[in-house]
Amino acid sequence: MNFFALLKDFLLQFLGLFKNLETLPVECMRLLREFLTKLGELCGITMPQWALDTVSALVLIVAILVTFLVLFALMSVFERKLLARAQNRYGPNRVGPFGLFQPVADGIKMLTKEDLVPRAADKVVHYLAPIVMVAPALMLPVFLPFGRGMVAVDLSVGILAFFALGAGTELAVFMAGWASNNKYSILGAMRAIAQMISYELPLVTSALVVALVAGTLSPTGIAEAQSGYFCGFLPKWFVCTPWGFAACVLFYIGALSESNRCPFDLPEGESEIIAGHLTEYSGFKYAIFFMAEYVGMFAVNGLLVTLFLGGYNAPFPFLEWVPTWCWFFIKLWAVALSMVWVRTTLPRFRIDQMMQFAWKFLLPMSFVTLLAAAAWYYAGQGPKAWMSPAAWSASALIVLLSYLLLGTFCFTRRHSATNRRYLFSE
Amino acid sequence: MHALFQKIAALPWDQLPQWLFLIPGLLMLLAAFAAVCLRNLIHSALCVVLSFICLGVLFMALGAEFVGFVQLLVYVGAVAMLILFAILLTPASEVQASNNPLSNFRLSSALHAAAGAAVSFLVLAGLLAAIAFSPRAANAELPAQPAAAPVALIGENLLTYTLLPLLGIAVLLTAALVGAALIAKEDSKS
Amino acid sequence: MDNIVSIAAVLVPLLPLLAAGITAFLKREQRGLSATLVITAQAIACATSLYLLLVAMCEDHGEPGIVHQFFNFPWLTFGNQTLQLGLVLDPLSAGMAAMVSFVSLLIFIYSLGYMHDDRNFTRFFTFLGLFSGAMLGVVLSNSLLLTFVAWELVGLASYLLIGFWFHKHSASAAAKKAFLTTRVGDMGFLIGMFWLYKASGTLLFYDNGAGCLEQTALTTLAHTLAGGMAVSNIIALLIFCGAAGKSGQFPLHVWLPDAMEGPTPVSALIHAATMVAAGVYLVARVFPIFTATGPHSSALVVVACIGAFTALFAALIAVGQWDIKRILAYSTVSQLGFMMLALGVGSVAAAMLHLLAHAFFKALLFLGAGSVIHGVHEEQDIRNMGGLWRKMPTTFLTYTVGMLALAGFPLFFSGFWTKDAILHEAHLWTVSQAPFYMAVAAAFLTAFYMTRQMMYVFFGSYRGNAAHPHESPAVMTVPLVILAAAAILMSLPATPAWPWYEKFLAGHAPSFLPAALFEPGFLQIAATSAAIVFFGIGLGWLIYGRRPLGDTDPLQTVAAPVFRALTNRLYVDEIYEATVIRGLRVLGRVMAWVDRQIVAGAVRAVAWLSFLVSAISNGMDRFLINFGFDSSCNALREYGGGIASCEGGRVQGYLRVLGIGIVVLLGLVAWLLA
Amino acid sequence: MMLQILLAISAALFALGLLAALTRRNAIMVLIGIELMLGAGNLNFISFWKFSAHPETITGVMFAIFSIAIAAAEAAVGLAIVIQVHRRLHSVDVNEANQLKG
Repeated sequence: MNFFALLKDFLLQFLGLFKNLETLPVECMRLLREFLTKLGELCGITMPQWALDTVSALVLIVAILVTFLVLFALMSVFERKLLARAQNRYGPNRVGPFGLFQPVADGIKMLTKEDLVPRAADKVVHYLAPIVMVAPALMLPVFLPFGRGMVAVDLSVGILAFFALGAGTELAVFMAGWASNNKYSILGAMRAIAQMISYELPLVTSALVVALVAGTLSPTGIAEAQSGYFCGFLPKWFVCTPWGFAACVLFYIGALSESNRCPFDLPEGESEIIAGHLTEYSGFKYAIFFMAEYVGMFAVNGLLVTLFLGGYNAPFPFLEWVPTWCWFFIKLWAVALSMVWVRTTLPRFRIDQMMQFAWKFLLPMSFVTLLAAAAWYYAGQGPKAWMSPAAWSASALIVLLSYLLLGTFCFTRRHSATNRRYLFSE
Repeated sequence: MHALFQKIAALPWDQLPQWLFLIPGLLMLLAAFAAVCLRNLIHSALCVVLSFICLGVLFMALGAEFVGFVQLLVYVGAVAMLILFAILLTPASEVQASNNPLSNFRLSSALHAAAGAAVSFLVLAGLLAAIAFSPRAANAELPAQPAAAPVALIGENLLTYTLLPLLGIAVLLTAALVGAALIAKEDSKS
Repeated sequence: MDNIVSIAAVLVPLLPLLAAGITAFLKREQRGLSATLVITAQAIACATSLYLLLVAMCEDHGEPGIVHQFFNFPWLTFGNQTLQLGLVLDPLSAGMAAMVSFVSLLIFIYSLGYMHDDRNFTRFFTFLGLFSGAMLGVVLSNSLLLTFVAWELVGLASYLLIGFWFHKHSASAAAKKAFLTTRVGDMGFLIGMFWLYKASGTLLFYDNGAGCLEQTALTTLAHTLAGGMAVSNIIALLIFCGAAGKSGQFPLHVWLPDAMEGPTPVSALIHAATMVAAGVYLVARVFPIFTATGPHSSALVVVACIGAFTALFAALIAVGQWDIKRILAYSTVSQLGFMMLALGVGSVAAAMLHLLAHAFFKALLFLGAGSVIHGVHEEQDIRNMGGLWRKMPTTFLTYTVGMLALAGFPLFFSGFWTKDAILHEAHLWTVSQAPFYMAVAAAFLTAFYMTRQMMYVFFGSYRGNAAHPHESPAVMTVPLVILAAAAILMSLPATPAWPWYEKFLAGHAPSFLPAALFEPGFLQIAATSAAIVFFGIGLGWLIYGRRPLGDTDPLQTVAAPVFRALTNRLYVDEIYEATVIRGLRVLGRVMAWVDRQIVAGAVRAVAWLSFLVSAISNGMDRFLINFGFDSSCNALREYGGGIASCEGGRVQGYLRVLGIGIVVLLGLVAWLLA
Repeated sequence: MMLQILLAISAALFALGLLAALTRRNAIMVLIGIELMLGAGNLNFISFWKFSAHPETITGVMFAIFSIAIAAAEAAVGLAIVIQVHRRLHSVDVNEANQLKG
């Protein structure tokens, strides 16, 4: 058997894989490993396991990188177009069909721009900041299950790992802000870090709610826990439960804030502090920040989909013919576009309002959802809770009551404009 | 050339993964050393963060994924941020113009540093000697069952054998939170 | 008792007490609130006690005999003994409770008008509530202990109310006198109670056969002898001491006339209608102990004699009094004597009937007197009144009803029938006829002094200094009218033709016996009684009604020394002053001397001794302990300074030492292992 | 051999932490040194756990988790104290804060 025969054989096998779209990506990886083993045999060596692992890991990395970079590119153009539609404009429409190649043009523009580094900046840190920013962001998607059996790193502590890596963003923001040696940059960085720390707590707590009920920290396990239907056809997604709905809303708000999107884009609020920690960045470094932000947003949205929206599961039994990974990306896009919708709709928060909202409403509310989930779990005796009226009513009651109470106490205007404090802006 | 290739191929490559921990370990030491030596506080702090990250990775490499990620989450996400904030909130925190005449005297300062270095070197030497001469450390073998700490087991342990310490930690963390907020609060009169 | 009844029984005394408790915390200005509270509570208590009366009346059908419903609860446990308190509902307590709460209610309402201008209106109502609650407690109690507690509370309320105008020296003195005099009697009561507990092992009256008024205990009491006397008689006499103190019987009567220093509603309520009757009620309550050794036990004889003597004695004094309220007070003492006489001759029914009737008409008289006093601007001397019947017609009419009832005017007034019953019983007493004659004399005197008072107050011409005597407001006259009606109506259950109350007390169904009216024994007594009443009134009219009255009594001209003695209350107070009080004073002096010379000397000796000890200890302290302590402290300070210099506050220094310590420790471990 | 290397790394990290705590005058650096020493301790726990005869009783891991929690609390309180000291003395030199010396 020579090399070309082997190649032809495997190409045929590869084409054969398209008969079953559901398992296509997984089978591709299997085929790749088989091909490599055969190739080694052809050359007279047995492929060591670690070598196979390394190669397939590299391929996986490339695949995920490409996927998310494409998502980023599409998102940037879709967002601009949607914003334009909301503002009664056309948006990008010159490059390619419907302006779809706009990201390419943008990328070329960014690459060819001059890379400015201020003289007073701490050069090393200034240089490292975008890297520290983008590295964890690109690492985040590997923990997400894109489809049934499709997860790059199936960690039993996946959710913890997700948040642990996500914490690196704060560091990068700090580095960028401090290294720029510019007061707007440092103020923006401080704001951003304050905001991230504040919103990370409800974010993590609402994710914990799901872990509590699903009984696992593994994203795959959580997605699997949401497969199946109750009453025969209704999706068993956690967002359909009272506590899950509350936690999902909290997580969504936290995700908006973590990815610095409107109405939480204070760190980059142009009208207040120019562009915050990005002020002194230009050219490709700026593009990297931008990319990291978008990839991070997609990753957090992917986690939201996994945690609350049933992950890769189809919503109804009659839609199960659509491959699971398609469902994941459909949901991902739905959430991402809803964020654009929010961006076009809501004005920016004032910083004191934002902090109050996080500490006085989101955090207690997320603790309450924890309680409600526990009530659900124990009133409904674990997995049977879906059919237990006691579980539904108990958790709904807890969530509703505390929402009303907290809402009443937090949003009454006790300190009106007279007592404003602008943190990090004076 | 061929012999070299053969020699390299004959190395116990399948044992390679279990020695990979040396990379984060040595990087950690390097970063820690840089942190001790660098004069710029922010640089020091960033090096320490790198050291912490490497420590977390080291934990993961040793099979304790949970602890590794907790290390990342707590140290990189929280402690590092605290340190950086503290550095920014105490401007001119680099010791330059101190009121203490003794510390302005270079010789005293140098003596101070030298004494510290000597003591830490002594400690290092003592520890290394102890490690080198300890028969138990030399003869330790990896257990047949590779060590693993699944989350479920940790959770079970937390709520059974170590329930009391867990409660204690809960109280401690609450007290620390409140206490830290109280201590760092500005005095009303100032 | 079933649940509802026991709750009702508890409520009756508790409500006024509660109201008093709340009122005690009100401010002086909250007059309306306090009065409303107390009167409402009293009204509810009155309604409840009427309900209780109804319950008691409906209970006794079927089997003959008295039904005692009771409700006991443990109060105090020491060792294996439990002191129980309780409430009892039987015809005796039900009737008494209804009367007390009803009269109290009327008098509370009357007080609204009478005390209207007083600064301490709120305090007055507090005391009234306290009194009412305590009195109802005495009435409903099923335990001699609870009776005693309530009894003392009643005494306290009486003290507080007599001394209500404590800024008046005479009032505070009268209060003290009342309190101390009744204490003398209560001492006997207390000892009797202890003895009863020792002898019978229980203080409960009724306890399903185990109570001290039930057959088992009574037999034991009757057959235990102490100093040749049956214990039951001794205990009965001791308890009678208390009763005599409260009811103003002869040796202890001195406080009652002085108690008239209190506000008139108080005199009416406490010192005429209810509290002074408590003694009579107590004797009636523990009557089984009195009769444990038979219907003519020595205790009963004593009671009868003292009662008859008191009746005559007080009636005599009343003739010589000038104060409108004092006359009534002595009349009260005299009437209480009548009641005691009835008890002594063995008729509880007659005594209780007279008690109830007397409560109404004496309350009426006192309130009428209050109205008169109010009308002539706080004048109490009857010489300064006269001709008031035109000025105060309502008061006059109701007062006349009361006077006729008290005097025992035949047929239409309750006093006639009840007094008649007592005379009848006394006449039938086989031990002696002396009490009967004394009672007849007292009845005559009663009619006489009441006529005297009427003449002085309402007839003739006005002799007072106050400008315009006037009628009292409706809030005062309406209770008068109600009480007058009651004084007449009370004759209904008292006639021998329809002895409803007597049967009720005995637990029999009532019967209508018109024939009893025409029994020769009754007719004889009734005729006698009517004759002496007519004689008394006629004599009174002859002496006082036919000529204008002045400052000197017509009797004074006839027999001046006798009248002087009467005016001075037959010198009883002076005798007490000379004997008891002086003796006490001497005893006090002796005690003071003992205290000063002997006890104080001992104290001084102890003081000197401790001074000596402390001086020695001081020396030890200074020369032994301080020396050592000081020197060691100095040494500590010296060396401590040296050590402290190591603690330079340099954290890194400490850390350095710590590092060296680790190394040394490592070396040590290595050396030990090697 | 592997355990010895791990322990040597841990010892070196400890010594570096001690060096930072002993030679740097800035209180924040002293705290950082202490954190490093705590990290070294955790590394020891994990290493000994990995080489223990019964790794399924995850004692070392539990120790490390608790130690991290305590370290976090310590860092929070320590830095709060540093900030307050700076507010009082306008310096974070550990040798300046010696007003309680004997």
